[in-house]
Amino acid sequence: MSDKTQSDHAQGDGHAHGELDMGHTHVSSSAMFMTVLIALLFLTFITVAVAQFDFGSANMLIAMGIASVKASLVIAFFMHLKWDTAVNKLMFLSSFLFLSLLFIFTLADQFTRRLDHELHTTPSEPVDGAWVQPAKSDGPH
Amino acid sequence: MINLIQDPPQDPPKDATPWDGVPAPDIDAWGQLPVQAGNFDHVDGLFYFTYAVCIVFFVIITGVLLYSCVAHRRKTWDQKPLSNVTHNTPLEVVWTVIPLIIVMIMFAWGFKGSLDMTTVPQAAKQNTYKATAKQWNWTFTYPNGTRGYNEVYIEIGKPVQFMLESTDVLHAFYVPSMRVKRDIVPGRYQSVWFEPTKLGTYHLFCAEYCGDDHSRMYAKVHVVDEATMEKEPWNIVPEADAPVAERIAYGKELAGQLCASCHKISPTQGMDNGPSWVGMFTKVDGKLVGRQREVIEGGETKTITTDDAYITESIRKPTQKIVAEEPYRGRNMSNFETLDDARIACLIDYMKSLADN
Amino acid sequence: MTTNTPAIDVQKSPAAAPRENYLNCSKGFKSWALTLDHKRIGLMYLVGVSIAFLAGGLFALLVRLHLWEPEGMLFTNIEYNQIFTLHGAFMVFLFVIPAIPGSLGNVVMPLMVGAKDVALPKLNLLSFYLWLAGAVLAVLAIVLGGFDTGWTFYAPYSLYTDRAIVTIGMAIFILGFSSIFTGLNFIVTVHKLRAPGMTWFRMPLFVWAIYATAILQVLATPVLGITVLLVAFERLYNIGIFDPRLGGDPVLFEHFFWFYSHPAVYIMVLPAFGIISELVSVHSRKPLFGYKLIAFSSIAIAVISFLVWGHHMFTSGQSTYAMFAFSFLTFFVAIPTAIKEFSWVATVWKGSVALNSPMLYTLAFLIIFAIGGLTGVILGALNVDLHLHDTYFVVAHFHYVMMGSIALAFFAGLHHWWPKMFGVMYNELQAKIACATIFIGFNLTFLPQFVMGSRGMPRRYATYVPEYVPYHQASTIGAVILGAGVALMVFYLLASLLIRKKAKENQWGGVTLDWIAPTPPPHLNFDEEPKVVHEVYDYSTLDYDSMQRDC
Amino acid sequence: MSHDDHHAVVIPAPGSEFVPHTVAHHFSTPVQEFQAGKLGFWLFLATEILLFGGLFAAYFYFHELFPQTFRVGGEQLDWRLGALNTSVLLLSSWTMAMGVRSAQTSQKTKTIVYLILTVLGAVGFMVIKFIEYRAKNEHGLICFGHLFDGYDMASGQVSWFKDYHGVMANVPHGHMFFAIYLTMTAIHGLHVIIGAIAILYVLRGTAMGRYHAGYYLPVDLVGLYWHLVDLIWIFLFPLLYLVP
Repeated sequence: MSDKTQSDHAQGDGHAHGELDMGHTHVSSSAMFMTVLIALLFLTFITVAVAQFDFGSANMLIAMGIASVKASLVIAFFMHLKWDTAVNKLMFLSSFLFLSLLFIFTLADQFTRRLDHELHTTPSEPVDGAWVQPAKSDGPH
Repeated sequence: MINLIQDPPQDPPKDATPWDGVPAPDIDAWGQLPVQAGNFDHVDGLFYFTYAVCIVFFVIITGVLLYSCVAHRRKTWDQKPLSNVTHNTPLEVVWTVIPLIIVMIMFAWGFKGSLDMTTVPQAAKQNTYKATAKQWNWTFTYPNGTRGYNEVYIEIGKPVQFMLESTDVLHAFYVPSMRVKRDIVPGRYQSVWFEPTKLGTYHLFCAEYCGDDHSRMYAKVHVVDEATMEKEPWNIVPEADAPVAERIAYGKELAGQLCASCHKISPTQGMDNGPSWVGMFTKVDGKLVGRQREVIEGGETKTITTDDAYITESIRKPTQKIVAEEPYRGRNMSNFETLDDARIACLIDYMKSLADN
Repeated sequence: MTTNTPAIDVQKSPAAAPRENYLNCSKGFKSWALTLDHKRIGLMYLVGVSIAFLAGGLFALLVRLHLWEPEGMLFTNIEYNQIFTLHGAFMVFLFVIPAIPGSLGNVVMPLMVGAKDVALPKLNLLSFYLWLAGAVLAVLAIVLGGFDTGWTFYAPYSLYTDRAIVTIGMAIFILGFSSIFTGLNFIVTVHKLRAPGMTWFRMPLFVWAIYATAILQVLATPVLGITVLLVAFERLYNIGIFDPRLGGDPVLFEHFFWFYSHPAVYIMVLPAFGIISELVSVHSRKPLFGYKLIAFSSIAIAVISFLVWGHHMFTSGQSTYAMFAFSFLTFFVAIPTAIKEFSWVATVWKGSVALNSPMLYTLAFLIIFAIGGLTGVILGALNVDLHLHDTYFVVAHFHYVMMGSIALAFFAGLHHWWPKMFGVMYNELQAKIACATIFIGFNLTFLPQFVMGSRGMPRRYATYVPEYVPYHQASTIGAVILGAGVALMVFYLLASLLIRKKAKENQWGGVTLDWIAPTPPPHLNFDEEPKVVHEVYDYSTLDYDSMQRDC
Repeated sequence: MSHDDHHAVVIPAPGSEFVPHTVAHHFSTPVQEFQAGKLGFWLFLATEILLFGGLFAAYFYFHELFPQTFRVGGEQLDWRLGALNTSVLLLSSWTMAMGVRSAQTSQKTKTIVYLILTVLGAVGFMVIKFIEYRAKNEHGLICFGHLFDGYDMASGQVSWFKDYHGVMANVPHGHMFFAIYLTMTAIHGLHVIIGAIAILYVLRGTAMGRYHAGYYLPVDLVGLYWHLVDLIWIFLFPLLYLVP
């Protein structure tokens, strides 16, 4: 926590001075912001460049990897989470944890159905045949 | 087969229930489940085991609770508690670990059972039926390709697999006496298997909510012996040369099974989701005249006269000519491509017979 | 724990003029409609959810009466489908989810942590008005043709049916955000507005429960939001991700829906646990048994509840591997839940048990929840569930949890904090009669449904096979008794507001901050900021005079 | 409310061009108020993540189910425009960060300039998006004119998916990719617009001198929101334009 931050608030807020060290405010240098911006643009260039070649199934991993790096740059520096309070970090990052739960279980079901068919040898080709027309109207019956 | 023939036509529609003539299944000794008519005994086993465990825990909990409510009740308004104990580690460990062990047993038992129920054995694969669910009836295709509607005959002691397909929304294939249930997901096949072990007729319910007539989407499961199977009772359709009364009776029966959930198939029977059959044909000095209809075909509206060809087409390709008349306009009937000529002929005869009254 | 506040109160003579409190500090419609006072917002919620509850209950009665005869007594199938959907949707989205956090949570939780208000009062008011907007839209949807999909809105039926699905979808979307903002607000309040000395482990368990609930509300509800949004889009421009005709997968809808709606079950039940924890302790005048274990089990339940949604889909054709995982994890939820139940019983043990109306409602909860929880274990077993899924057994099970447990806990809390909220007492005798009636009526309604269900009666049936007649009729009779009990309760609670029999300063002898605060609390809750010096539920600090002194 | 200002803490303005800020009645210190606001907003951002999470889950689900459709569909999008949009958004994210910084350090004019630049970034982004949408419309991949015409029984296709050049002819459910593309980008675009409006709001406040070193919470929060919008696009870009 830089002294500058302290002084920033000392004027506004005397009696709660002790709590100021909870890092709720951090003034980063313009130079740092500029560096992050350049890094982000560079990574954008990389991800586009890489996409010109086909690495098969690795494509997704590579692209998501680069995107995650970019995302963490934005979160850590632009969004100041690096200097934010522990609870804010916890709250925000936990959303990714629960997101991963949604992904893992939903996709696990989808991805394991193929194995499932091997297990039960249930054909999985779609049913042909007529359908009931969906009702477009949202009005009275 | 459903015996609508005996129902006098003036009966209100609801009196003709799909489950007419199906006996209530016997209930087992413990009074909770229908008597097992299939091979999945482990369901009953685990059910009653869990049930017993639950009762034991329930008695303990409520026993202690009610005892202390009486024994330790507050007699003076400022009475202090007998003890101020706030925790007891051994006790807490015990009542964490013991339930954990019990539920793990239940899990293993249950998962093993479910594998058994979802893994179809060879014998059942050789005896595969197809059950097609649509709002709100069942079509069963037998291994030999013949079809039956809203009831199915299976042979005792012979494992059977049902390939389940839905042509509209979610349904579920549920035979309580066999302990089998499986949702039918449109767009892909599901399958269930079981081995009928007890002669008789059983309920087949649709257990996944599927719209207006969900509660009447019902079929009978007849478990019969080999001799009866060979007669193919589901496939007896009066031929063209059969006496017309018999054909009309069969047509009415079939209409009750397949059509009444949307059409008025007689002045007193059927829903009004689709055009009524009443007045489809009228008698003009002894000759049958078909009703004039406004229909939309490929965008443009035209007028046609109801005749056998039009009816057959509307049954097999309902989307070809859509009735323009409100409120039926824009409502589409699910098709019955698979309905064979003999059955359609009987239906048409029945429709024509409506002109008499 | 005590503060220096009551010390001052003791000096006050009972004859003093009525103290200014949050009810009489300002008058007029605007002072309520635009209030930022968490207690007033809580009361507005209370009125709203009560009306929703009575409406939902009315629909329930209609359903039960219709099922008196196997061919149905009152409605056509189409009407019946709408009635049971209305019952489900109203009860779940308008009553059970917002009820306890919105009303009691709003009134009591800030008091318990010793805050002047919730952290974000404007957001608090906004979430109430969002709830109101959602309710209005839901009613509008009925006018626009109703909805007949069941409260689960399963695709593809919800995509094809010719009803006001988009409207009710938007209603649920808005209600979702009301719920999110409430939860968000409570999390911030618990983190930032605790009184000095109010450490995490001095927080009453109701606060812990509300906190765990809030986490669920914030993290699960957005997925429901996007799900109903996608259903609306499907109906508007056929995205196709849920529509099998377009290559979509209805099972994906079920995954999305239950990712929210299973945690939602705990959004509903955790606050109920919190209330019961409070009441068991206060009315046994005994510190809660295994305080920390209960606190942690709340959080444990909150987290595990995200891992078990697939147990609603055992028959839906998800892969066997998913079923394995979901069933395994499902049994784990049973453990923290069991721990709570045992701890409550252990708290009553050797306590000084006051058999007053809040405690009777609590006991009713403990018994009914035991049944509801245990039958849940039966349903957790995979092969048994394949038989019981979508039957009345499931219906009975979740009514034992949702109606029997949550609503009863809500009633218990209502009776417990009624004197605190209004400074008046209701008629104890009538309260006890009502409680008994509700308990009997409830069990008579739903015990037969267990039998029906295991015998194969599917749910959502407008007409049924005649062999189930006796169970349906018993159930209907029970429902009428239950309705009578609720009616009596509504009567004497409202009557108490007219009779205005003064409540005691500390009616039940609680020692948490909500009872330290004056009754009814002033606009800023405490005459001066409380300082917490004692452990939670330390009844040696109970100030007995305050139990005798009129408020 | 009226009679509780006895407890109000007032933060003096650092200069004549600023106005002082009064801490809300139920907070005892400005730090408490600041952190309550911050925590609340982080939680709100968490809900936004999960809201979009549903869409991303759907994307992966069907990417697994119809890889061909997604590959061919992805080729129909112009990755140059996508990359350009990404850069625009990253730049505006930077200007936003700088804007917050200037607010933290009570530099009124700089704040205003940076905020205006950010809004311009938002506008630029939407313009490019519009160009993309128009191209899709011309190729009949998303016919906005027929968007709400529903499902066409005869062709078994949705009526907004005409595919004039038959590019998706030989992949299953060709419309699926564009449905997901449209839904994701549209919802993201909506967030861009909301973000822009929010920025305009704090811009007004800044012009009135409300925000300074002592109190800049609203600027900070709007900044966080804008970075989230950027964050989501960082994932949308490769998923829609590059990976398939």
